[in-house]
Amino acid sequence: MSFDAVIDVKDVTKRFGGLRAVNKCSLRVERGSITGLIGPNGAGKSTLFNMVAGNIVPDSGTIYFDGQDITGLPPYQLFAKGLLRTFQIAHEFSHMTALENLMMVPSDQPGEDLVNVWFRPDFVRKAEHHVRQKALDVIDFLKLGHVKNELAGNLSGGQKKLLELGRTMMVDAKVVLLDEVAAGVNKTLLQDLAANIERMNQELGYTFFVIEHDMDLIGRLCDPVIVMAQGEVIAQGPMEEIRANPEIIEAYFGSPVEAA
Amino acid sequence: MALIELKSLVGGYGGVPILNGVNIAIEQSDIGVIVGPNGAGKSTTLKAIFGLLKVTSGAVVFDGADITNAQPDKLVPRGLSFVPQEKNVFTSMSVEENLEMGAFTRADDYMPTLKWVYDMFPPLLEKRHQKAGELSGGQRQMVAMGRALMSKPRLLMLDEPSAGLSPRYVIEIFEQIVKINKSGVGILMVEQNARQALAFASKGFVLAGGQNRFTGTGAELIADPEVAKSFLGG
Amino acid sequence: MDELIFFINRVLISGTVLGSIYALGAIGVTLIFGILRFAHFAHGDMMTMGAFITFVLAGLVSMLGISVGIPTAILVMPLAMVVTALIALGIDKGFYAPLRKQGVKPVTLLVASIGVTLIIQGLIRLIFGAGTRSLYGNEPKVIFRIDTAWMGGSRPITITEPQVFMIAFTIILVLALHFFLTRSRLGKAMRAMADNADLAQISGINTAVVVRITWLIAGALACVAGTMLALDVALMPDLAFNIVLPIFAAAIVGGLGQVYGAIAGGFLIAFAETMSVFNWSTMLRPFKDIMPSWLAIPDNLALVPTEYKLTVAFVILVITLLARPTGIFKGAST
Amino acid sequence: DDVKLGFLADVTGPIAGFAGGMVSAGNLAVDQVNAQGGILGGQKLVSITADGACSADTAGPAADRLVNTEKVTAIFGDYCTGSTIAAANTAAIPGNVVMISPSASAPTVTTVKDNDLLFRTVVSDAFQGAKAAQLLLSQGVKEVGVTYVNNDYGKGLADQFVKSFTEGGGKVAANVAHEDGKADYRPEIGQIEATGVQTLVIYGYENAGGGAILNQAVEAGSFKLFVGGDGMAGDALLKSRDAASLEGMILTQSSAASGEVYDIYAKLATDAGLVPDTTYGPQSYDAAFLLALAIEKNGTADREGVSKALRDVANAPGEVIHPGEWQKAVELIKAGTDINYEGASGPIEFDEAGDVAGGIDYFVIEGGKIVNKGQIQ
Amino acid sequence: MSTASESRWFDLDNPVKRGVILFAGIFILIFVVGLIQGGANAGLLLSQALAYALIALGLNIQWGYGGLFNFAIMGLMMVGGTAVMLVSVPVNQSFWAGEGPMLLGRAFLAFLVGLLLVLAARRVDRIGIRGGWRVAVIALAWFAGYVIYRSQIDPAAAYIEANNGFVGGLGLNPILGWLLGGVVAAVIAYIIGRICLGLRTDYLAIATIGISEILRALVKNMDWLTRGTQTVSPIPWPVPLPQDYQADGVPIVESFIYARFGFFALLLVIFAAIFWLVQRAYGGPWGRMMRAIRDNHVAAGSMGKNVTGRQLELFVLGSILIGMGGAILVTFNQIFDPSSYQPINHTFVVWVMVIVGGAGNNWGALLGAMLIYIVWIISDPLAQVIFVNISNWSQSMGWGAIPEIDSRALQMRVFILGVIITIALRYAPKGLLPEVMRRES
Ligand SMILES: Nc1ncnc2c1ncn2[C@@H]1O[C@H](COP(=O)(O)OP(=O)(O)OP(=O)(O)O)[C@@H](O)[C@H]1O
Ligand SMILES: Nc1ncnc2c1ncn2[C@@H]1O[C@H](COP(=O)(O)OP(=O)(O)OP(=O)(O)O)[C@@H](O)[C@H]1O
Ligand SMILES: [Mg+2]
Ligand SMILES: [Mg+2]
Repeated sequence: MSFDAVIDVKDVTKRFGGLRAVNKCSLRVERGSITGLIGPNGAGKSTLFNMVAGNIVPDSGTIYFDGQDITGLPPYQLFAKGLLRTFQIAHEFSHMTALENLMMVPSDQPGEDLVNVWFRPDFVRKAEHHVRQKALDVIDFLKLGHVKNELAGNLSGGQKKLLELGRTMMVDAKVVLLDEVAAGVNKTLLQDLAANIERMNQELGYTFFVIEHDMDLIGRLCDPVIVMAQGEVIAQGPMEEIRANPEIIEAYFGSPVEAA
Repeated sequence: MALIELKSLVGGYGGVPILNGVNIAIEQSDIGVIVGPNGAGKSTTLKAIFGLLKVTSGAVVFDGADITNAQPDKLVPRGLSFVPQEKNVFTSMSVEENLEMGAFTRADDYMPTLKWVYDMFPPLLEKRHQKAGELSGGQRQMVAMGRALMSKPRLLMLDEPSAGLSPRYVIEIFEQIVKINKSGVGILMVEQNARQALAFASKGFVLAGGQNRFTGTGAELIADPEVAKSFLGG
Repeated sequence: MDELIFFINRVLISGTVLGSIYALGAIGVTLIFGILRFAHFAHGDMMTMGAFITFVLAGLVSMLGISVGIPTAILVMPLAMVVTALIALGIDKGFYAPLRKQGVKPVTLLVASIGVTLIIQGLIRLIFGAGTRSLYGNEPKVIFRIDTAWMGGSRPITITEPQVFMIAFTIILVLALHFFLTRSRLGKAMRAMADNADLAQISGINTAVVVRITWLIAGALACVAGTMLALDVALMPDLAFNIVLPIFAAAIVGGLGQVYGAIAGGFLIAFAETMSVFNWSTMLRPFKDIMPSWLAIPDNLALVPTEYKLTVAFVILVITLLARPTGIFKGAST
Repeated sequence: DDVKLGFLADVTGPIAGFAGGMVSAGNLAVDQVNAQGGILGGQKLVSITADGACSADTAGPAADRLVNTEKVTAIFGDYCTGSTIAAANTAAIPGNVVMISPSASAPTVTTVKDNDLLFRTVVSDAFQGAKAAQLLLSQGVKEVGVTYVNNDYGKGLADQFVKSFTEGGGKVAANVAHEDGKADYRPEIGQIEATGVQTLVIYGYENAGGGAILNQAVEAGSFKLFVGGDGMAGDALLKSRDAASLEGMILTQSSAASGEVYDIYAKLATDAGLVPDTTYGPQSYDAAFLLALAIEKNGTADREGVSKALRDVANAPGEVIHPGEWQKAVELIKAGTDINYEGASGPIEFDEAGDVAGGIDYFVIEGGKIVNKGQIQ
Repeated sequence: MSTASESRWFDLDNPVKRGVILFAGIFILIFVVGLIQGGANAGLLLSQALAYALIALGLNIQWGYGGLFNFAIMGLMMVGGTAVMLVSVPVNQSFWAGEGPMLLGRAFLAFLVGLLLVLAARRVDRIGIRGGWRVAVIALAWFAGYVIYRSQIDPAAAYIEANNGFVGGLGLNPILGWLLGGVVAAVIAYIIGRICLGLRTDYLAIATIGISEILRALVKNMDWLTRGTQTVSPIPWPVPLPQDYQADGVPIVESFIYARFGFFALLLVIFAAIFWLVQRAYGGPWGRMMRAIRDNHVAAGSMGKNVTGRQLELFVLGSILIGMGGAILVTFNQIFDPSSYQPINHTFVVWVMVIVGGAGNNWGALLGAMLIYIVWIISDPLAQVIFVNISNWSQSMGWGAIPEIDSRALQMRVFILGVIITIALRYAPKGLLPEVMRRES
C-alpha cells in the first residue's frame, strides 16, 4: 500500500446539538483509488463529505488535501484545488436548462470576468464554444440529449442524479466525491456509468471517494471500502473482507429478503 | 374487478404529454411494481392517479368509479394514499403530528390505527415527539409510510421507497410492504431496486417513454432476458 | 422614588404599549408569512381598514343611543372583526389566489400586496377623507392615575383605558393563536400546509380551505390591531401604514411564522426605540449630591437625538439578525 | 372663455391629512369669483388641480403639466417646501408663471432665484418663532421644552424660537424633534418631561404628530402650559379634545388685518360648508383670491405682468379689500383705483423676495374656547 | 410550439415579438401622452422615467440576476443625490474661510481614532481575550468610538450650521456628480453587503430596509453636510436650462422642449451604454454563473463559484446604477430635498417596476420603469377625470357629490396605480417581459 493520501482526515468531529454525527473520525483516501464509504443511514457519511468539501466546518480535527491543511476553507477554493463533489439530494440549478447546468461548471471560464465579457468578446466566444461542445458530449453520454433544453427542475428524480454526475465529467478534477449517485438511477444505465467511472479513474487518473448503498456497485468499483457507523470508522478493507464481517452483516446488510 | 385501473392514460405538465397511453390494473391483493429507465414517466403515472397533474385522455377507475383528475383531498377519503419520492414528511412537525395529518380526513377514532402503525414501526413509537426533520433517512421513510397508512387506505402508492436506504432498511421496508399487503391493502410502487422488488411483486410493469413495454408477474419479468438486459441492468 | 415612577411611566409602560402595538400588527404578518409564505405588505392597511369599520359600526351604535360601561368601539369590535375578516377573504380571492395558482415567487405576491395597499388607501381616503378622527366619539377617554404615595412617590403612574385593553388583547391573542396552531386539528393542518403544501394536499387536507381560514384569522387580527391603535392614538387614513416598517421588523426579528416571536420582536423594537431616547439624566438625579462637582449632570443624557429613534431600533434589528439570521425564535424563510 | 388657475397641491404623501382642506379653501375663493360675476369681464375662473405629492420627483411633472399642458395663468401652490422649489425650478420659473405657496414657510424659499415669480402668503417661520419667544418671555415664562416636527416648517420655527428665547434670557431645557405618523411619542415627551419644565412648546401639525403629542402629553399630566404654532391652531384643536385639559394653552398665528377680517372669512367658509380654521386654510384662500385679483388687475389671461399686478393688489396703499369682496374689487380696478387686499391670514404685504411680513396674533384657550388676544407687540 | 401560433404576428408567447409589441405599446402611450400633454411635458416624463429605468436596471441586476432582496434603494438614491449635490452646487466661500474645515478635520481624526479602537478591539483574541469578553470589549470600543466621534462632530456641526449654513459644494460638472453618486453608493453597498449578505430573503430585506432608514435619518439630519430639511437648490444642469434658451431669444414653449430633450438625449446616451454593457454581461457566462448562484448557492459554491464574492459584486454593481439614478433625479429636479424621500415612493415603487416589468429581463426592467412611472404621472389627471365624473354622476342621481372632490379625486391616483399593478400581475404574473430561458436549437 502506498502512503500517498490525497485526502487525509484526522480526528474530525462534528456535533449537531447533542448528537455527534461524526466522532473523532480519521481516514485516508489514496491517490488514484476508488475508495468506497458505506454504513447505516445516519452513520455520518454525508456529514463527513460535507466537511471534506468545505460545506460545513468541523468542530475539531484537521483535513488535509494533497498534503495541505484545508480545514474550514470554503467550497469554491477547494474546487479550485481540484476537489469536486456531488450531492446526495440532487442540487440542480432548477431554473436553468440541463445543458446550462453543465456549462456553468468549469470555473476558469474567461466569460465569468466582466472585463473579458465587455472587452474581449472573441476570447469569450471561443471558450464558450469549447464548453458547450463538452457539455453536449456529456449530456449525450448520460442519455439526456432529449431533455437538454428542459429546465433542470422539471427533470425526473433519476435524471437529476445523472446531471449531478455529469458535472464531474465537465472538469479535470483530481478528486471526486460521489454521494449516492446511484440511488434512483436505472440499473442498466448505471452499468455504463460505472464503466465510465472506471475509465476516468484509469485513463485520466481521477481519484474517487464514493458513498453508496448499492453493494453491487461498491463491489464492482471500490477498493478499499471504509465502513462507518455512528460517526466512527469501524472497518476498512477490500469488499470481500467487509462482506464476510459478521458484525457488519448484522448492522448493515441485514438478512436477504424473501419473495412474497 | 380491479381495485384500480388506468386505461390508456395520456397526460403531462402542459406542453408535450409525458404519458402516452399507460395501462395498469391492480387487485386489492396485488403488489404491483413499476420499473423503467429514468424519465420514463413512472412518477408521473403515480401523480396522475392522485390528481396532481392533468390527464388529457384515458381514465383512472378506482373501485369501479371514475376518478380521473379528481383532487387529492377527495381521493384520500375514498381509500387512496400516496408516498411521494421526495419531501414526504412534514419536517417541522413531530412524528405523531405527521401521523395525525395522515388521519386528517377521518372522522372516526384513529387511535387504533395509530397503535397499528406504531406496532408496525416500533422506532416511531420511541421517537413520537421528535421532529421528523431530525430523523435518519430510514426513519423518515417509515414516517412517510405511516402517514400514508393512517388514512386506512385500500390502495397504497409508493414512489421509490427504498432509495437512499442502506441494504438492511431496504429489506426491512420491503418486508413491511409485504406485511401491509397481506393486511388487505393493494400496493402500487415504483422501484429502481427493481430485481429485489420484482421478486415479491405479483404484477410488474415496465414503462418506457410513457408507455407500457412489458407486463407480467414479477417473476416473469425477471426471467425475461430482454427486460433484464434493457431495464434491470443485465 | 419619583425617578422610578418616571422610569415606569416613560419606559416600562410606554415601551409595553408600543411593544403591544407592534406585536399586535406583527402576529398578523407572521401568521400570513408562516402559512402562505409571503410578506403581506398590505397588512398595515388592513389594520387601518379594520379601524374604520369599527368606527362606522360604533357610529351606528351610538346613533342608536346604546351605551355600556366599555367604549363603544370595543363593544362593536367583534362585528367589525367579522366584516374585516370577510373583506380580507375577498382580497385574497381577488388578488392573491390567482397569483398563487400560477405558482409565482413570494416577491410577486409582496408586490401585489403593495398594489392592494394603494387600493385600500385610495378607497379609505375617498370614503372618509384624509382627516383625523377619534374613535372615542363623545365618550371621554378614561385615564387611570395610580397614586404612588404608598411607595413614597409624588407623581402618579399613568395608563389609559385603551392601553390596558391593548396589552390585555395582545396577551390573549398571542396565547390563543399559539394554542390554536399547536393544539387544534385545523391549526395543525395550517402548520402542515406551511411546512409542505404539496404533502398536505396529498394527506387529504383541503388547502384552499386552510388558506381561507388563514385570511379570516388574519383579517380579524388586523381589525383588533387597528382598532386598538386607533383607540390609543387617533383614527387616520395612514394610521398603520406609517408603522408598517417597524411591524415588519418586529415580525422578522422575532422569526417569521413564530407567534411568540411577534411579541419578542415587537417588544425588542419598542424598547430599543424607547430606551434609546430616554433621558437618563433623570435617573442620575438622586445621586446629584454625592457626585463630584466637576461631574455635573447634563439636562439631556439620551443615547441619541430623537430624530434617530427609529434608527436605533433598526440598528438593533440588524445586529440581532446578524447574531440570529432567522430571528430570535428561528423563523421560517422562503 | 375660461381663465385657468393652477392648483398645485400635495394631496397625496406625508401632508395628505390637511392638504385637502387647503384645496377646498382655495376653491372657495374661485367659487366666489365666479359667483360674483366672473373674472376679466365675465369669464369663468377654473381651477386645475395637480398633485405634487410633497415630493420633488412628482411635483416637477405636476407643475409642468399645469404650465405646459394646461397653460394656466398662475399657480396656487405648492405646499411643501421641497416640492414648491422643485415645481418652481422645473416649470414655473422657466414658464414665467407666478406661484403663491400658502404653506412653504422655510427660509430657503426667500432665496430662490425666481425672477420675482415665487410668492407666499405664509409668514416665514423666522418671524413667528421670534414673536412667540417674546410673548412667552413677557408673560414670565422662563423655561420651556420644545418639540418640533422634523421638516422644514417645524425646524425653521423651532430654531428661530430657541434663538430668540435664549437671547431674551429664557432657557430651553430640551429641544426635541419628532417625526410625523408615529404611533407613540411618549419617549419624546419623556425627554422633555425629564428636565422638569412646566411649559411645552409644540411646533407640529394638529392633525398629525403635533396633535398626538398634545394628547399624550395631556395624558401624562406633567405640563402646566402648552404653546403651539400655527400648525396647531384652529378649531379642530378642541374638536376631539377635552378643552378643560388644555385651559390656558397659547397659540400663535399670523394676524388678520384687523380682528374682524378673519371672522369675515370664517363666516364665508362656514356658509360654504367648510371648516374655516383648517391648517393653512386662510393662507390658501388668500393665495387663490390674490391670484384672481392679480389676473383681473393685469387685464388679460396672459402670464406676463401677473407678478407686478400681484404686488399692486396686495400691497398698500390702496382701498382695502377683504375676503369675499370680489365684485367690489373688480369695480375698483375697473375704475382705476388702487386696491390693497387684506386677507384672512394677515394684511399681506409682499416684500422684495415675495415674502409677507405681517403681525402675529396670539390666542388663549379660556373656558373651553379659543380667544383671540390680538397682536403680539 | 404549434405552427399556428408562430404565424400570428401578435404572438405573445414569443419573447421577441412580445417585447416588440409591448414596447410599441409604451411608445404609443408616450406618444399619446405627448400629444395630450405637449412635447415639453413628454420630454420631462421621458427623462425622469429613464432615470428610474436606470435604478430599476440596478435592482434588476441585484434581484433579477442575483436574487438579492435589496430594499435599501431609497437610501442609496439619497446617497447618490447627496453626492451630486455636493459636487455640483457652488463653493460656499464662508465655510472654507471659517473654522469649519479645521473642526471637520478634527472630527475626521476622531472618527479614525474610533475606527482604530474598534479594529483593535476586534483583535483582542490575540492577547487571549475570547468569547463573551471579546464581545464586551468590542461593544465597549464601539461605545467609546461613538462618544469620541460625537464629541468632535457635534461642535463642528453646530459651528457650521450656525455660521455657514452647510459646507457647500465644489461647483463641478454635474456629470461628475453622477459618477461620484455611483461610486459613493457602491462604497456604501460594499459595506452593507459585507455585513448583511449572509442573511436570506426576507431577513435580508428587512435588514436593508433598516439600513435605508438609517441612511435617510443621517442624510436628513446632518444639516451641516446636506442642509437636511432646509433643502438645497438650485442644483445645476449639465445641459442648458429653458432659461438659457430663453436668454437667446427662444420662445418659452420651445425653450422647454430644447432643454428637456437636451437632458433626455444626454441621459439616453448614458443609459444606452450602460444597458448595453449590462445586457451583454447577462447574456454571457457571467450571467449564467450569476443565475446559477441565484438558483442554488450551495451547489454553485461547490462548483467553484465564489458565492459571497459574486453576490457582493452584483450588489455593488446594481447599487452603482441606483446611486447614479438617484443623482440624476436630483439634478433633473434641481433640488436636493431629503424630506421628500419615502420608502413607498422610492424603494417599493422600484420593486414594482422590476416585478411588473419582468425580473431577470433588462428589457422588462426598462419597460416596467417606463410603464409604472408614466402611469404614476398620468394617474394624476386620470384620477380626476374618473372620479370627478363619478361624483357628477352620483350627484345627478341625487345621491350627492363626493365631498372635497378635488382633493379626494387626486388621492385616488394611488388607487389607480394599485389597480394597474394588480391587473398587470394578474395577467402577467412573471412580469410583462419574463426572463427568457436560453435554449439550444
Ligand atoms: N443539519 C443537521 N442538523 C441536525 N442533525 C443533522 C444534520 N445533518 C445531519 N444530521 C444528523 O447527523 C447524523 C448523520 O447524518 P448524515 O447525513 O451524515 O448520515 P449519512 O451517513 O449520510 O446517512 P444516509 O446514508 O442516510 O445518507 C444523522 O443522525 C442526522 O440526523
Ligand atoms: N414538473 C415537470 N414539468 C415538466 N416536465 C416534467 C416535470 N416533471 C417531470 N417532467 C418530465 O417528465 C418525464 C418523466 O418524469 P418522471 O418523473 O415521471 O420520470 P420517472 O420515470 O419517475 O424517472 P425517475 O426514475 O428518474 O424518477 C421526464 O422526462 C421529465 O423531464
Ligand atoms: Mg447521506
Ligand atoms: Mg421518479
